[in-house]
Amino acid sequence: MIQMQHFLMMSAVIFVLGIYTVVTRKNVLGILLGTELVLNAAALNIVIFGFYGNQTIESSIYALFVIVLAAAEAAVALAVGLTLYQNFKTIDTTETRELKG
Amino acid sequence: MMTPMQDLAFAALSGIVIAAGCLIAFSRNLVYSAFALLGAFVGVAGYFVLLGADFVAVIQLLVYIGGIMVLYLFAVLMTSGIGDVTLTNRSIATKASAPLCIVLIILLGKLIYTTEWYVAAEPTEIAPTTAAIGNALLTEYLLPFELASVLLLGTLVGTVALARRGVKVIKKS
Amino acid sequence: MHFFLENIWVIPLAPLIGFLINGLGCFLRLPYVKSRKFVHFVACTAIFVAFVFAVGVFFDLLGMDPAHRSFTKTLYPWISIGSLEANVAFLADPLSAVMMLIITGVGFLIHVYSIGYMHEDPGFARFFTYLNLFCFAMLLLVMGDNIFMLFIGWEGVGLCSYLLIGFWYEHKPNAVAGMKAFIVNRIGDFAFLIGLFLLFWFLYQQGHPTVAFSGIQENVHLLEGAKVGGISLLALVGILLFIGATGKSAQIPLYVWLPDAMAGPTPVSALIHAATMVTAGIYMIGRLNFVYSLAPEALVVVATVGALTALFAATIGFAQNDIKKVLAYSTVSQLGYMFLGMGTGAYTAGIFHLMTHAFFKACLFLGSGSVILGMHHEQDMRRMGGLKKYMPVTYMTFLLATIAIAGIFPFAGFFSKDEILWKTFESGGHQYWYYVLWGMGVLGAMGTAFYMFRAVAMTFFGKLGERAHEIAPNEVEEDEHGPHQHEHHTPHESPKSMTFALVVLAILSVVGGLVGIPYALGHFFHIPNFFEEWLAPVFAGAHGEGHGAHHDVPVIEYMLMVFSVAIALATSALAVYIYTKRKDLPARFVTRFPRLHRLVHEKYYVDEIYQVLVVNNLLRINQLLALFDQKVVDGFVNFAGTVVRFSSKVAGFTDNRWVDGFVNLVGNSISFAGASLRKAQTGLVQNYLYIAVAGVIALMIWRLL
Amino acid sequence: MDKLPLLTIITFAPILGMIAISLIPKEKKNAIRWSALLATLPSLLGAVKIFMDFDRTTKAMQFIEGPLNWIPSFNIQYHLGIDGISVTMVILTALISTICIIASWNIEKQLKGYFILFLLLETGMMGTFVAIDFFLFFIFWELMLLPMYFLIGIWGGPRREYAAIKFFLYTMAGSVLILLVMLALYFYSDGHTFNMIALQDQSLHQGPLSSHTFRMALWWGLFIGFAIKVPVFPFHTWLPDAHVEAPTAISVILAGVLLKMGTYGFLRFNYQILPDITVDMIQVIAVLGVINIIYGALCAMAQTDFKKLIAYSSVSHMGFVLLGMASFTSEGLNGAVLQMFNHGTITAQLFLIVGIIYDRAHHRDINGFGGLATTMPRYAVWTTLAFFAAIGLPGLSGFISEVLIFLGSFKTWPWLTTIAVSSVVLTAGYMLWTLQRVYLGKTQEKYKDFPDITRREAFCLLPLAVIVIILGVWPRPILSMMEVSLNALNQSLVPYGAHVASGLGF
Amino acid sequence: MEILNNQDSLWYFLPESVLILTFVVILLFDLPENWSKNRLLAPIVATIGTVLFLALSFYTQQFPEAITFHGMIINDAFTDFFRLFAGLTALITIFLSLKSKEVAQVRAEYWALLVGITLGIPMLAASNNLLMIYLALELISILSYILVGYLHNTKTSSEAAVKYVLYGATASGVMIYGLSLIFGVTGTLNAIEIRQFLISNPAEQLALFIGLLMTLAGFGYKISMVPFHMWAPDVYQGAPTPVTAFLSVGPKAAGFAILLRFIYTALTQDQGGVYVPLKYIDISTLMAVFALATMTLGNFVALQQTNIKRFLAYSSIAHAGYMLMAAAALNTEALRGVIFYMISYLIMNMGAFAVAIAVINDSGSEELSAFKGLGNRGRKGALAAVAMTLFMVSLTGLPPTVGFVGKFYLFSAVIEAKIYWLAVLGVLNSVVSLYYYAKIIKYMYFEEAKEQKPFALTGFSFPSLIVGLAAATVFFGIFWNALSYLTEISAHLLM
Repeated sequence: MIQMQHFLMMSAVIFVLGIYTVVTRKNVLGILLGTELVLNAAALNIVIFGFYGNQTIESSIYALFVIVLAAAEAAVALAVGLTLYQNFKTIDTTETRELKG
Repeated sequence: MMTPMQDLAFAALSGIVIAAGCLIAFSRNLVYSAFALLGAFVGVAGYFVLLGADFVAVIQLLVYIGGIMVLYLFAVLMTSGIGDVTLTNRSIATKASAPLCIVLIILLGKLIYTTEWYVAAEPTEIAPTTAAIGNALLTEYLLPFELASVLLLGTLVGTVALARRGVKVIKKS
Repeated sequence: MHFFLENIWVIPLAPLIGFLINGLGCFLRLPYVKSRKFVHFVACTAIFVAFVFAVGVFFDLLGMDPAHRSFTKTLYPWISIGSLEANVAFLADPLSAVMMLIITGVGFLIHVYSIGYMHEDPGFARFFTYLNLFCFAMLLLVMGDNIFMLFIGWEGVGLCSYLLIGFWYEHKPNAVAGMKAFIVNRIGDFAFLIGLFLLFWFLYQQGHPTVAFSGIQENVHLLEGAKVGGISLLALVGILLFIGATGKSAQIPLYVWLPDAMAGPTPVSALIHAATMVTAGIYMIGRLNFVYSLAPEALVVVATVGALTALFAATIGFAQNDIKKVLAYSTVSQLGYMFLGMGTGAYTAGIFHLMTHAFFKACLFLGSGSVILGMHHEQDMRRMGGLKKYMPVTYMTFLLATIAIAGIFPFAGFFSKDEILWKTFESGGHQYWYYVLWGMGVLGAMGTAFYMFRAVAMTFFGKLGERAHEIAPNEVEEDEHGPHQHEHHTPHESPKSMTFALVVLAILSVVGGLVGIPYALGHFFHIPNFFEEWLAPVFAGAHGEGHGAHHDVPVIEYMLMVFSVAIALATSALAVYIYTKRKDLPARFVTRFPRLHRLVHEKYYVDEIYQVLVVNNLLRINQLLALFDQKVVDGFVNFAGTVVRFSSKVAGFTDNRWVDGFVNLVGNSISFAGASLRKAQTGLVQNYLYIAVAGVIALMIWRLL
Repeated sequence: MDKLPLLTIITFAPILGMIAISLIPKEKKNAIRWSALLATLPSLLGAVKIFMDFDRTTKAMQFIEGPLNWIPSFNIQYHLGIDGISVTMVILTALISTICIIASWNIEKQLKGYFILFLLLETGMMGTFVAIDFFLFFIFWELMLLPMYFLIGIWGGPRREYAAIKFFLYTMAGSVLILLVMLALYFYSDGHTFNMIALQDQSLHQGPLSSHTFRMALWWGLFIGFAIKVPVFPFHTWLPDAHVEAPTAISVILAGVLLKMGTYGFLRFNYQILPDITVDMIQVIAVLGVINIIYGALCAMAQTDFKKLIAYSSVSHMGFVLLGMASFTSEGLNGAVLQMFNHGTITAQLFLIVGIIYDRAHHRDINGFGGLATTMPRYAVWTTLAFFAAIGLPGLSGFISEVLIFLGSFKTWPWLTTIAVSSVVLTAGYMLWTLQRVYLGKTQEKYKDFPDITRREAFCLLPLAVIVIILGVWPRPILSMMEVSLNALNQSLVPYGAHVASGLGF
Repeated sequence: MEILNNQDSLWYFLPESVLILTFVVILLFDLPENWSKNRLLAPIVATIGTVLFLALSFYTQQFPEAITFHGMIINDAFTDFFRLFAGLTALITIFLSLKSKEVAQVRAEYWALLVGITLGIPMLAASNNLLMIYLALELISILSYILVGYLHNTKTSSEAAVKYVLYGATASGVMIYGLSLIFGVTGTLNAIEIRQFLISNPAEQLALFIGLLMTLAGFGYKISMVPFHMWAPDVYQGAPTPVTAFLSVGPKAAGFAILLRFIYTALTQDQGGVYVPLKYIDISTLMAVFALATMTLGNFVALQQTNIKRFLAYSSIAHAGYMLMAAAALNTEALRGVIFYMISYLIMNMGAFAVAIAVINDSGSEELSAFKGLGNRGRKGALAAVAMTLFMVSLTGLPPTVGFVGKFYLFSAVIEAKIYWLAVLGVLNSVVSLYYYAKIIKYMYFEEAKEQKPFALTGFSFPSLIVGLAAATVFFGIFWNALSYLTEISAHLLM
């Protein structure tokens, strides 16, 4: 029998994989993929809690907003990444490090 | 509350999600990672279905796969050059990050299995949610809904502004 | 009405006015100071007025009932805080009257003498300014009715002494000598203050906090038996105050400044370092006799130190060639006698010797000044000789004063010195230690007679410059003006203003002792001991004043008198003999005992010992502390930074961020922390996120623990 | 208004002058100088009036202004007044400020800014001494920092930046502690007040304020805050640097007025608001005082920089104040406050004197001088007077305060005082040694043409010297102003065991 | 307490509606070619809109406090204050943007985005629902990303934007993961209901604490709280200077608003002015640790900086640390304190940025050394230097400036809450901060300029703004009764 905890665990795995991606990838796009995983894990979590606990529609709505905002964020991120590429001719974060210290 | 069929589906979906997730996290080729994201989204969409959030699942497929994935692939190719075959996606600081993530997952596991979650007495009946969502968005969730529209409008304009000029610059150079 | 007593404030005021007129004139370069006549007229008049008033006070007192010869004139409250009440008030009693007379009288003579002596000096007006100031301070010292007034004068004379020793300040040793005098005196003051505080607070404890002499006299008996850490309070107070006196009055161990003080002009040596200032310590003990009388332990200390100094300084006198140095050590020695007298409780004798000493020592110093001037600023006795014929007046007065100091009957010195020795001997009856002291005193007296006549012989007898060959070529010739190029001039007698003073003082040296003819001699002629009777009210109750013994003169007193006169005569004659007839003897002595001679000649190396033990160590401590201040205290907070800086160097992190101005208090460590944290800001967003996640995880774990 | 708001006038008149000066074009240098002088005169005249009118028979606050509500929500009031503890400081501030304006006459660099900042500084100093409201006090206290920072940092010597920031950091570190204590006193006192007088009422100290540990913490906060200003060993290291680098007039202000704020703070806050802890901790003050005295004197002796020497002598002399305060005797306390005044006048002279020679020789190496008494005789006279005043020669003002302090503290701390009294030797040592090295001896060729002290320079020294002499022979006028207040303060400590501490303990 | 429905809530929403309208209207300007050529048109509209927003805020402030839009947001005095704050910040930013050469060539969307973020500030401050929190936060964030990267052909700008977006996306992801955990424990998205749930179910829940921590990651990222601060220096440096000024004040204030509202509303219980933390979440100590770490890091690293904007970024991190003390103190004084501090911070930080913009305009350099000798470069230079000195003094927290009063308030609150160690370390931190703020002063006065030309600060309005802010810094430092009144009425949370 699958229980709530199994779903949550899967969500946690996705979350952690996202975090891992975020903190290890050199490529801007690679990092972005990680953030998508993190956001998706969160959305999944909310739906899980909605299904097992709250049982109202608000969990679905919350998940919807998360998805939509993630999309918006992704769009902005990609646009910004593009300007980065135009300035640096690369999107490798280790080579775009003018700001530090 | 879950049928064996659903258990099976859960197992399959979990397999997909973990495989895709690992590919995203560990693959050295950016295109593989980008495509693996597709798998992860599909898997999560499947979870949504299992959890009775049918509308969310659909939106997940539409927005992510129809919108974001394509965007990603575009970006991958635009930033790397279409003819460029070495779309590397190397990692740094893996040695430091791996223990971090292992600790994190252990902590989350402990959390998940020790917390007394807010659980309803009766299992939820799986029913279509679309109508209810539409209703809620125009009543209780009107404000977030409207605010989201402002946000999306701003995003749209801003993204265009950034990208449009970017193209111009390219033309000049 | 006692006009002079009521207006006693005129006595210190007159020299003060003189000081102000000349001082402001000098400072503002007013035209009148260019006139030397005006300057010395002002200065001498000022001190003369004071003298006249002092005489007036004397007679006013004389007209009063002997038992109540004390008068206090309070001008205004000076410090009155809490239980401390110190007034600006003058006390006129027999003791202070004597002191006033000495100061104004001898002072006046020395003023007059200085007109001639300083005639050619560019600092003429300055000199008289200081001299007036000194008289003012000295008068305050002896006239104040409380310890604080005494202390003003005490320090004031120190200041003047400092200024006058360093009068020719362009020559560095003079300036250093002045400094030395002041600082050594301060060491004494340190003890003096502590003694004063002890006395004050213990009186406070008894309910009578006071600093006025009369108050202390009334209440001091309450402190009998009081103890501080097992020591009798009064003895402690007495000793501490006496340490103050050893500074001012140049006793062991603080006498070292006085010989150096001879760097000042000779009239200064006469006035300050012979007649008046250095006797302040004796005066102080006399003034506080009621304290000392209750503290026999303190008296023993005083007497012992006095006797030791008397002997010790006398021996140094043997080997000095500088005429002023000889007189200086002689002064130290004579002051020792006075303390010996005070220490045996024979206050009258001590004060008596103070007075006679003022006469003959002033005379001697002035005489030496006259010689120096006559010899064109030559102080080395080896270059002198045979001056008798060039400077007859000086010779005569010097000789008379020498006889007086040697204690030959019936000159002034005989009466006073013999009184002291007799009292000491007499005290031996109570405490055998005093016999030892008496022995030292006698030895010292012999020494005094010897070196004084040696000086007379070397200076006035024989031929001019007959010993010049004894001067080693490497000896630096210095006089009060600094390194001196020796030129041969014919010696000449000094001007009238100087000889006048000499003559008057010589006369006083001869007859001055007659006011205090001891009962043992006086009762044959029914001449009372005027001096003792005069001072009796002041020292009434002091246990050493044996009034009762008057009717029963022990035979031994006569024997001792004869004995001392005899040895004085003998040693004098010996000295004259050796230094006129057997001129080879001293040289043979030197070759025979070179080390001993060297030891004595170099004043037992006391200065050098002090230098090594005290001054050098102090300077070293200072340097260390200054270093400590720079390196440790200031660097304490930097310390962490320094350690960190070292480790950062190891880490290969040595860019000039460190040098870039972060040598501050919180500085290095903070900036290191900042720099490290800054290094964490790698510019990689992955790392930023890593840190964020790690932070969250760390807090989770913190929570779980 | 029936009465002239005297304290407000003396405090804020410099601000008016500041505004006036800022309107004068910077080319008109003399106009700026005279306006600055003019701006300090109201304070000076006010101080004279205070001196005349001050009621010497009461310990209560006088010339009270306010309380006007300033920030009602925090019960912060504009409330001025002076009593015997502060009145001498007000007079000193007014006097020293005026003198320093004159002493600054030869400043050429950015004259306008200099005087603007200077006047701001004066307001800060004055306000610190006249404020009754703790918050107001703190504002004035902090107000001084910035002008001082600039005055050292712009017009100072070669290492001015270092010295300025060091001063700034140290003092601010102290003042933030004071701020915290102020807040704690406010919040935990019954009735939430910043009024210093009200806070003295121990019955208002409730809640945590009645806990001994907490009071101890507050006491230490105040103590360290003020100790940095005094400066008490080991917080003193800013002082030599600041003094050495600051321009003459600023050194004078620094030594003459600013240092006193620390000891004033002790008396006003530690002693009056937390008397029980003060009695408990009195050993600390006494021991630190003695360390200051001896340590400062020894360090002074080791210096070759004339100004640094004077700076360390300040450390030593401020130690006297601490020792006197720790005495719990009327003599000691009065001596301490008198010493604050006297140190102000005497050290001001010393710094002016150093400034005079620095203006001519452009260095301050003691060993590099010699024989100045010959070329500059009048200057040497001034110096001698000031030096002997610092040595504590009887007849000059320094003696009175020193002897009162020693006398007073001897009762309570015989051994410590004995150690401290040895400073009479050390002080004489370094002072006279300096005098000898700089002024006496042979004149050096390069100093032959130095002009003697000018009229302006002498004019700065004159009032100070006159005060030093007058107070030396007649200290009554100043002592009488402080006596009643300080005796009352001393009495107020008795219930907390001050009388036990001040026995003749051997 | 009434929960209003959408229709009744609309009146409360009037000011924000105006902003939305302005936002849309400005976007339209980009369409006709001749309109977009007029550079001043869009900012003027933005200004008018913002002023109208402020005016209407005063109007709606009359209404009784209420929970509106079915419990989505709360219209209380606290919200009113942040409307005021956002409006003022926006106005100053618009002004600075007009004066800064960096953003001289912007098009209409720049102003629209500014207005959009301004809209987000009161929305975030008012949010009562976890969804609203996320949404408002994202509204601010996403629009900020675009503004940061607005200088598309500048390397640093695009790099900053990329870092910002990556960091922001991840942080908000972590935050909603955390929020979801809270949702999972309490079963509700409404902050007030969360508190009610926690009061009635006082069992310890690990998920609650971890959820809270993750939520704090999102809030903390917005206010640049250590260890979620690391994006800030890079982004502040790379962004156009007026945007940096705006980000360091407006969105940060919004972050504080929601942090405080969330903590006070959901995690504490009001007991007469003292907010007692609920259950096992020792939120006070946690926030105290965060506060201390934040101020210490900000101060320590600021010592090392050579870039003006980066310098001010670290300074703003340090100030976030001070303000976080209010989240640790948990009493009404703390709310007042943080509100006062925000006002003072608005004045002094905007002032500092204004001078920085003037200096950057003049020298073209963002290095701190551009300040050297500013005090001696003509009248305008002296003016700017005096003003900057006042701002620095105020940022240090010395009287008689408004910054001191702000610190006074905050430390009052901490003392009142008896967290003495934090108070002591806090004040010592401000001593450290003195060192680097004084460095600017040192540069301006104690050092020589590279070239002694008069400082280029032309026109009337820009100097007036600087003088105005400087005057406000001093004026409110001495007479802060008005502000005191404002803080008192604003420090009220409807819960």
